[in-house]
Amino acid sequence: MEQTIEKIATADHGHGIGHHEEHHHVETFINKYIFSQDHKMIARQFLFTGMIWAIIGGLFSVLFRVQLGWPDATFPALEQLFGNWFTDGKLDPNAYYMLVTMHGTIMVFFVLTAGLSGTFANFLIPLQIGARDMASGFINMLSYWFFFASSVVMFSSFFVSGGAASGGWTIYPPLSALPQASPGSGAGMTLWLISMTLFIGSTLMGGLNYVSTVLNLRTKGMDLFRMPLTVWALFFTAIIGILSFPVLVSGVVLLVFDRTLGTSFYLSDIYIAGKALSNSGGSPILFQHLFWFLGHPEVYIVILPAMGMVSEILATNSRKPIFGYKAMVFSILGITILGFIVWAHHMFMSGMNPFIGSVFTLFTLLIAIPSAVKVFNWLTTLWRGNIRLNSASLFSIGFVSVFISGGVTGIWLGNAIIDVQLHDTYFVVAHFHIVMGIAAFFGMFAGVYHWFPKMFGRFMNETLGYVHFFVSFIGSYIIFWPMHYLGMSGVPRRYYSFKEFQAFSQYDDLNKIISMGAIMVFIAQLLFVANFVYSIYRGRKMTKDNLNPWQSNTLEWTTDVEPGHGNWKGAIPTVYRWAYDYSKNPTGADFTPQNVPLTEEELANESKKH
Amino acid sequence: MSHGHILGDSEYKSQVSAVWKATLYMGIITIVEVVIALLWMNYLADSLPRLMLNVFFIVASALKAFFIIAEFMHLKYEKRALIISLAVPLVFLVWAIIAFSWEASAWFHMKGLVSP
Amino acid sequence: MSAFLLILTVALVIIVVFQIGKSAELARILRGEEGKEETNSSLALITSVIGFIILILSIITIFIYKPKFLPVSASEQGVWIQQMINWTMFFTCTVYIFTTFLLFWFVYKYQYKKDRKAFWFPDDLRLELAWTIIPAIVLTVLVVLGIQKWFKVFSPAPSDAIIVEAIGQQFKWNIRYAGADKILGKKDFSLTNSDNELGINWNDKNSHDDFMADEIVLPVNTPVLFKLGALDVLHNFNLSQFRMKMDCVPGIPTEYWMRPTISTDSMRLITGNPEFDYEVNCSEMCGSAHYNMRKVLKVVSRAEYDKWAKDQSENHSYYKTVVLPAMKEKGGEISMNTDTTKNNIKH
Amino acid sequence: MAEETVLHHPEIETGHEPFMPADEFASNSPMKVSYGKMMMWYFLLSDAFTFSAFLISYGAIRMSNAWWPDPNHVFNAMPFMGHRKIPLGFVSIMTFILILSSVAVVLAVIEGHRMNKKGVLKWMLGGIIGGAAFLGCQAWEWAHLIEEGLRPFYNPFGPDEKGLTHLVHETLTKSPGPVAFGALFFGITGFHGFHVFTGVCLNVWGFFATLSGKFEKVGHYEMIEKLGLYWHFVDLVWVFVFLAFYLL
Repeated sequence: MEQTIEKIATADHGHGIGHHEEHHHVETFINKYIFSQDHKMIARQFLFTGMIWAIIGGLFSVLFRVQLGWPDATFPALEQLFGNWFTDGKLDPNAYYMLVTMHGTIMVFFVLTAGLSGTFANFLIPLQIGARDMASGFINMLSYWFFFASSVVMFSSFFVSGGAASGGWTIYPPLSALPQASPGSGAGMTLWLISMTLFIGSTLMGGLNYVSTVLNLRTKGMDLFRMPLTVWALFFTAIIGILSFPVLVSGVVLLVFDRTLGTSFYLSDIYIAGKALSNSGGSPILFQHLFWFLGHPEVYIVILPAMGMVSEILATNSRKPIFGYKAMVFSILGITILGFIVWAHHMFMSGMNPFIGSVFTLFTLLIAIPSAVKVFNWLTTLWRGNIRLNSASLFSIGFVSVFISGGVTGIWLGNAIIDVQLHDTYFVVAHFHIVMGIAAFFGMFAGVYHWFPKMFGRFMNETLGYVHFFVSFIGSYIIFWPMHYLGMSGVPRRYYSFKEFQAFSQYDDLNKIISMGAIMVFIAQLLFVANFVYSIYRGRKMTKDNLNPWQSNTLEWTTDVEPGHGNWKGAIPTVYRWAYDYSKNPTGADFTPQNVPLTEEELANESKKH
Repeated sequence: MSHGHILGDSEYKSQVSAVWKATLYMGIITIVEVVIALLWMNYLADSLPRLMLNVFFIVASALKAFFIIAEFMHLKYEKRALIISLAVPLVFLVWAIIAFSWEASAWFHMKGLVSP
Repeated sequence: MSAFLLILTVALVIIVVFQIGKSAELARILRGEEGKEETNSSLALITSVIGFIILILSIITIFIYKPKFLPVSASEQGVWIQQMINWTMFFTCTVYIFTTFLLFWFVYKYQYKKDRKAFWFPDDLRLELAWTIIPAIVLTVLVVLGIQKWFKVFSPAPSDAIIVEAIGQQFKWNIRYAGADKILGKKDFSLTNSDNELGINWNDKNSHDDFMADEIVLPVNTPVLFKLGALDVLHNFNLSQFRMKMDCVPGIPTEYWMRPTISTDSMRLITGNPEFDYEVNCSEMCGSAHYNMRKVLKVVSRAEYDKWAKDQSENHSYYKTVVLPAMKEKGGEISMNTDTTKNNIKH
Repeated sequence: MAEETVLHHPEIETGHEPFMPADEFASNSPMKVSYGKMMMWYFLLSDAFTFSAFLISYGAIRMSNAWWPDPNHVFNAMPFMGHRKIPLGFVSIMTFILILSSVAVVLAVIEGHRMNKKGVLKWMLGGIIGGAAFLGCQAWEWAHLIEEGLRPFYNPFGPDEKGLTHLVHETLTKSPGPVAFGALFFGITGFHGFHVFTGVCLNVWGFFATLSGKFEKVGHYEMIEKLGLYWHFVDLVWVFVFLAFYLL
């Protein structure tokens, strides 16, 4: 409360308000760019940090793809660059597992959770619902700095002896609990756990802020059912984060105890390195349950914001209202609820009770229904539209395509019986990379291209955007489509080399194609980063007479080119309609922003309805 | 609850008495719980199934939890929307409890497969 | 030096594309409104062409790579799984082709035209109901079929099943057969030490004819029950050609049964590969040599198996070949602590 | 979720300031609570999930073990009572202490609504003393169990011949009872104790902030309400910890 008033006074130079014993803060470099409480600056901080992590995570994937694609070749150049991860020009198995683990951790948590929903929830929620800022700017700031601290801890884990965590991003004990089981389960694992605890703190603070902002700070007329779908999606994302991450806290705390105090939560009857341990009575499967209670909702944390943004961008660029707005909202709600009750479908083959497995199969396949509704609604939104193609809408269309391709294989894996064959094969890798990796990234790119002018007051280079899209789109299919075939051939994931096995060693061609695709896509992402950084400083400027470059209906385009802290200079616009009045009037303008009052004709129609 | 509003005397009295009443109930429930636990331990262990006792304990605790949430945390007097938004997520926990206990009994059964 | 060259090459590629992109962008802006529609139209064409190429290639390559997929299932259970996959494949491929086709067709068909107005179509209850209910029906079918088969696979093993114990350890498999009496000797973790890594209770007479095998040998058409466990971390006992997979969990024994139907020799004929062998691999991340946990599995005729098993049990039982000599060497003082009742009291 | 969406906003219409304090938007809130209280509520919901995960894990481990120590035999000591066995006696006292301290904080909140600074101070002090007393009791209980040999990695409470809980005094390398018992007890009561400790610290801060007249100046005691919510939550968790460890 106090902070809000302070914050308000900070931003609002000169406008008198009720409680004004407050003083005008001077905007210094530190409180404007570093310890900023402005949601837009925090969003940019999340975006930059997320991008740096994405480059690191992507680079890791290139490194281990090099090993998988050319298992017999040596790469002295990589050894020069990455030192002790390579011996004699070949990736070390331990380093390989470390890279795989960190690629997963970084991408899932740091890029697609913090980088995606951290960026866009911060940026879009206040701007699109018509609020001056988040409910609590201070907690919002803390949320970023917890994330930053967590990043620093995770980054430092690359440099400890034994390297970073290497037990897979799911850190299943006992592998992660016993330092003698793997070099990465030593100090690296400890830092992983610390980093993740800080990260959960960050998500929690962010999530509480997003939820209370959406509920309490909407401008006049902004009913819940007038909110853009982005806000709905980010709202539910925040709810999922609030409810699922705490369970990971419990799981992580118990794992820390097992590692440090010799407790027996997850350990029982273990004989390792020639010694029988005294732990007994724990259950390794318990950790898997706790982990996936978070882990499954986590994939919706990753995909929902992308869905929201894509809905918004598709509607804007096809100049049509999103089809079935309420169905879209309820399908997000449905996905949220189902997301919490299906976690164990990751564990069908973990020794879980087969009876309970069947219940989880049932719940899991139910998720296909809201997902299908969303896909059909997007298609209908495009149908008979007037589709403008730019980088943002291309990535949105790409999103729908990969979401279909990755979504249908979910029906395979969700069915426990098929999972017997496909569990832990490349089929799984293909499925989740397409449906939550590539799709979420495409949503993120669409969002960046679409809101870049709002974030930085300049445009990105569209032509490079097209190149970025086409290479990424084709590349994604080159990388991940063949993985289905590997999976159907039984090739297991997380293998450093397939040479030992007759059955798995005959796919050199596919692995090479996949690796080349990965390198190509990675370079395309570097191009995007170059475009991004260049455009911040030298991109085409957004001008004052064209504040709404995409002719969009939502409120963020009613602000200045680069809105200051507080977003609107004058009064906050009042909202009279939902966010999707595109091409409503067959003769008039093809869009009607939310802050335009209803016409008399519309009023008459409204009253007729009631 | 708006801030400008200052409690009147009658409101104040009724609120304070509601709090004490809830305290009294909770105290009674706790005493009954402990007494029954001791009775069961000393006299009833053979005649009453343990399950019945456990159900009683769970119900009694839920009742105590209700008093804390409703009276002490004042939730009873808040908007229904808030109550629902807090209660609905707890359904996930119910499913979690069912699933985890189901699993635990399976582990128990599986361990029995090798232990003599 | 080579590292420097590598970075330089990547940077150069990016810079070249970047420069081209910059000038193309400039040209595009100079052409103004008219250019916009033209760009839009060519983008629509490129996108939908790429989309269709992906769609077609993704379907065609399935047939190209199908011969490389797992050969026909070598177990009865695997055949059920394969049926389920076929059903699911039929439905999902239909949906995939249909929706992807529509998506890229719409992109081309409804591309931006200056004087076209999009069709105001915010909702339609019947349509929405249709695509809620149709997937629901299809999924019901898949769930029912799937769960039925799931329970068939996880039914209790037949009583005539051969029992094989597989214990995962970093980074090898310990295979124990029940021997002539068809009963595995009891194990107790408190007996585990470096002489007896599996913690087998040698006081249990059933354990004396148990034997440890270097390769798994199974008779064809006889059910086999795998009792799985792990000593250190999680492993996964994966028989990909049999479509079988189950985690090995330290502290919690798991099991899985199946009926092999194709012998190694027949499979060699089917695959046309005279070197073919069934292989066991580990499918659960278990440490740095996770990718090396290989064990060969042979499916032979019943007679061959019986002969092999008899020989192993009589002449190569673990107790006879390893434990007894060790006991003699130590003067019969190998620790045989049998007081295990304390820790195993049941409810 | 949207229980009722407010279509007309009389308050906002009259609010002419371009920068509206967040609370004036509360008329737009379907919950009709300030954002601060809402954040506290949802934080508590989130924390409830953490505790539930702990307790569910406890349940799962307990159910998958063949034998579990009987709380009536484990928790039967009382300070100043020598070797007299009073099952559940001490922990009942702890429960009462925590409930009473919760009551004190509720009364402080109510006094806050009357803008009665002295009343708030009096009852906050009561709440703080209760919390500190609870922590003291817990420390004693921990110390006592540690003295009996309970450790996170060792559990001296094993079954005797009849399967009844029996404290084994000699130190064995292998626990007589399920090892996880000690770990779970220290882990979960410790996590709860940590919450109590945080709560006491926050309440002390609230006390001094009240003393300095901070809330009087602001015009309301909402901060005390938020502290109260947290404090009651700690009490609430105790109800379930009590249930899981001492009753069932």
